[in-house]
Amino acid sequence: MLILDIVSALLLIAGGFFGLSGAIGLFKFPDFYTRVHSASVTDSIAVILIMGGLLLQTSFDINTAKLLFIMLFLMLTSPTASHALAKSARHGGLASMAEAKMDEQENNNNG
Amino acid sequence: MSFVLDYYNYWVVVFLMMTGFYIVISANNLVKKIVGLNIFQTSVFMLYITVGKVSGGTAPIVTEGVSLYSNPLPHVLILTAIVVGVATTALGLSLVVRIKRAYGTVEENEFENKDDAI
Amino acid sequence: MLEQHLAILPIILPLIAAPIAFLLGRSSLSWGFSTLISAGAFFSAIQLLVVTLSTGVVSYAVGDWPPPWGIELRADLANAFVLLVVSGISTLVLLFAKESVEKEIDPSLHSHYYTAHLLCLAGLCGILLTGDAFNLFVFLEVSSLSIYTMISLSSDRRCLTAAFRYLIMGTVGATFILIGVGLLYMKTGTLNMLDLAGRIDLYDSSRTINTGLAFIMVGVSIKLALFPLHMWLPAAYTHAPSAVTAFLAATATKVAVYVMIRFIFTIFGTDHVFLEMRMDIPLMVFAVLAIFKCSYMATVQSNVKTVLAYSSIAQIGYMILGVSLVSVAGLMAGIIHIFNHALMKGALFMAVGAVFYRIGSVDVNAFSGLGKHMPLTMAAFTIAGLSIIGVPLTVGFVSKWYLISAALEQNNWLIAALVLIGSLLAVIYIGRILEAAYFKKLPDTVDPNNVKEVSWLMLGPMWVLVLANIYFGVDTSMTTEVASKASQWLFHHENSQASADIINTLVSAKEVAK
Amino acid sequence: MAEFINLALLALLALTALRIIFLKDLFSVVMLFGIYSFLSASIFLNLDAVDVAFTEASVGAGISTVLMLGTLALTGRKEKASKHSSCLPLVVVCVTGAVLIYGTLDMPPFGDPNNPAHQHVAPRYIEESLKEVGLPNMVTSVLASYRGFDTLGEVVVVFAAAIGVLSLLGIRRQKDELVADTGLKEHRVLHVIAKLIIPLIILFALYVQFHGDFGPGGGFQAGVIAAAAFILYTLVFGLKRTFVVVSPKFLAWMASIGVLVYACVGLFSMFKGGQFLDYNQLAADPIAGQHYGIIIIELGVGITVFAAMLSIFYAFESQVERSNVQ
Repeated sequence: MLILDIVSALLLIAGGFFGLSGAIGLFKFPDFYTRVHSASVTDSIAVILIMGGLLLQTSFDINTAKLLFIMLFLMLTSPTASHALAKSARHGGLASMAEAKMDEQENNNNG
Repeated sequence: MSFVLDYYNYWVVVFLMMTGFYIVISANNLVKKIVGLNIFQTSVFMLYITVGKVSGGTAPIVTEGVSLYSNPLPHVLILTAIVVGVATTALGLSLVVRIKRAYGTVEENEFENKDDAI
Repeated sequence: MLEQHLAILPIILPLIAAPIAFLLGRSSLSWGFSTLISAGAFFSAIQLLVVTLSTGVVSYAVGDWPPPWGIELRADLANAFVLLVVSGISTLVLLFAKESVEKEIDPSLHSHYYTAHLLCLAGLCGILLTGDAFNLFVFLEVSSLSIYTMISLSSDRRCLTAAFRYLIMGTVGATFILIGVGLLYMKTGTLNMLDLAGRIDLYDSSRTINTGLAFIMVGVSIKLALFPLHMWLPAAYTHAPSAVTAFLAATATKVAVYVMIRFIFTIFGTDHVFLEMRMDIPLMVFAVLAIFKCSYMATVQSNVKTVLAYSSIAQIGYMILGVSLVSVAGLMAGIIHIFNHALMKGALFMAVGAVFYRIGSVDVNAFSGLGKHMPLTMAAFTIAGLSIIGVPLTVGFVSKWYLISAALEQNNWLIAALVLIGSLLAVIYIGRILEAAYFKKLPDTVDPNNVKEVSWLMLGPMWVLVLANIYFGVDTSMTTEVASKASQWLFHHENSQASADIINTLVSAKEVAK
Repeated sequence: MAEFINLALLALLALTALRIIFLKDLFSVVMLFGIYSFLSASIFLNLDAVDVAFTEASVGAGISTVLMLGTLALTGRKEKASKHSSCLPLVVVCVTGAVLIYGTLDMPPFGDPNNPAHQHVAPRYIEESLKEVGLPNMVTSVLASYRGFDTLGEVVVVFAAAIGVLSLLGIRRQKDELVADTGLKEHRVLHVIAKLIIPLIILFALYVQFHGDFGPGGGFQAGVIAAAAFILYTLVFGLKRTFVVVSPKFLAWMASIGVLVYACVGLFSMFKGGQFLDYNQLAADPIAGQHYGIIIIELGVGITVFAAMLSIFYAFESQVERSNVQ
């Protein structure tokens, strides 16, 4: 049991770390697309780690199944949400920072 | 110290209520007023739920081996109140949409006629 | 079989009918149906009043769960009396509404209007009959939401901002009531009004209870448009469709006044509210301010609906003044005025609605010359207007008479004088309209052939109210009997009886525990 | 431990609320409100109010936020600076807050089992409801049976709101060619995932509906979750295709019928000789009667909430599509 607890704690800590790094990235990154990228770190790896940690805390009953379902659901939806976000931004004509810079340079060259 | 521990929850809830209330009466934008109203109400719900908590109790669902439950009555009341709140929000927002269509603005200080102001 | 369910019928009849009226869809069908249902509620209200006159209290435990665990409906004289007014006015307004609504509301929304009206009626009846503080909040929201809907049905765009303002203020008021009820629950552990009453007595000087009282009073004051918190009312009454204004002016604020009376007298008890918290002083000050400020405002408005709206706030001032006198006579004057004011304002707003139906405007100038062209409507307006002023042989006189005599009973000459001066202001604002109607000529822009009397479907309900204005002004035995019994009941019986009961059970419970 | 979580959540709530006051970007305001709502749901969970947390998360954070975003799409996302001073509101708020703080000084301490609220009415619900109503979830017992009349009123409030929104906004059908492309419509990944998920959401709604007697959940939450499935469908496939699946007319019928189902249970018990909403009359065995009653009224609640919420969403969404066209 002890080993399970330790593994679970490690998983939770790692999950927390990735969640935090995703959040910091969300603050620090320069443009929309890089931010979506960092937010999706929280969505994917952090969720898997935290859920894994929680799974080990259960006594492998109905709650385990519920957690597995939640995990499956999150793994389906959160990448889709990130994808839809990025695609709508693209569709709406939002330029990434690199593109914005290139445009600016072109303008400067032309001007 | 125990005085603070006994009451800090109420104080924070009061603070939250007043923040929501302040948004309601000071916001210029009608949508923001509705947001403020929601915050105000949600904080009141928190007051009720705080009342219902029993230290060491569990959720009020009969479980074997548990004898101390939190008080279910505030939970029931707040379930009702949440739904009432969302109903009000929906109606308020649809009024905002219509106001925007009729007046072209949802800012309180932009209604030309003073009688029309909110 | 229905007798045993008398206390719940006025609530569930319109409540069940509302979705059906919505499904009926067609305008005339849902009109006929909702009028029928409203009449049914009215008859059960009459029955209920008769029963309460003989037995005192009718208690109904919903779901057969004994109070305080289940929700109790409790009809006594006070609420049965107000219930009679509300359901009666609702029926008359619905009769009146058919043509008025056809003119003012988009045809596709007629069934929405009748549904909202029924929901509002159900909510108001629920507020009146319930004996549970939280249930009161729920029904308050039922009625409020349908009122916002009804106000915003008008085709004038200003109804939207009026409804929005009312929605914000009304919801803040309801949330204040919710906070107050929560604080009471925290301290007493119960929501049943009677049970609350007994348990509040045990904690008379608790700060939590006093704060709860303060919040409930402020919340209810917003709902009943007591003077500084009345800002929502003029716009809402002015821009709502005529039938809606007639219904609201005669019922919604009256029900809120009832709620205040119920909280003061049944739940908190007069000793607590008036002797300890001195609530009578702010109430009296605000009531007097309401009478003067809003009567004055009424004299300078050009829109007749706004004039009457301000007059409504002033009249609410009279009711609260009666309550704040802290005597059986004062409370009785307040309760009588709830009934009488509903009769006058209902008739007045119906007359204004009839004018709008014909002329398409409710400006004071639009009334010019109508005395000749719409004689019956203007006669109704005149009689109801005289009643507002308080001319003898009308109900308005009865209200003022009892109010002044209640003030004089306490040797409070100042209040008596203020009431009289307030009536003079009423003379001015009603007089302006009557002057336009009888002493001015129809403007040239209006074709005299188009201005004729409205149909009997509109005149009928209006004249029923006008005749009621005169009948209850001449023969006051019924109203005064009910109101005096109700106020005595509120003042003495319920409090002492209930708290004694509860304390006995508490004591015995403690003994058992030992 | 629970106290620390509570404290942290409360601090986050306070930060969120304060931030909302000063933000002028309404989109962020609405998003922060969603966060506020989720945080308060976590607090409710932490304070043992599982049903309330569930409702707040689905109704408060879910539906309210969606409706607010829909409104913003129509009204613009910037709040303009106001000229009038913020002095008076501040004074009003401070006075109100001071009165409340004054009131708290006399309150029963937080969490003490000897508080009057836990001593008077509630014990019967806790001790007897399993015997009297037969459900392990006390919240459902109280909600549906002891205080069933409140719940009826609540369903009627939802119905009233639907009537109000429908009369204000109405639901307009768009002509084919007029429907604007939001960029999501021909989106392969979204289509596939949405088709995969929507049945699961509806399944979950049914689970919540019928499992509410034993665990957290019930008609309100189930109705909202089912509505969320169709909201997702609308967002991905457009309003027109959703109307084919669930037409607005049908929803209007459903909203009314849900209320009627609830009320008719009450009427039926009256005809059986009991009081209104006395479920004991519904079957020979009172406990069985309570069971039937609660299942039926929860169904009525679920139907009305689902239909009302979805119609309200339809009304907003059809406005948005209309304004996209113009």
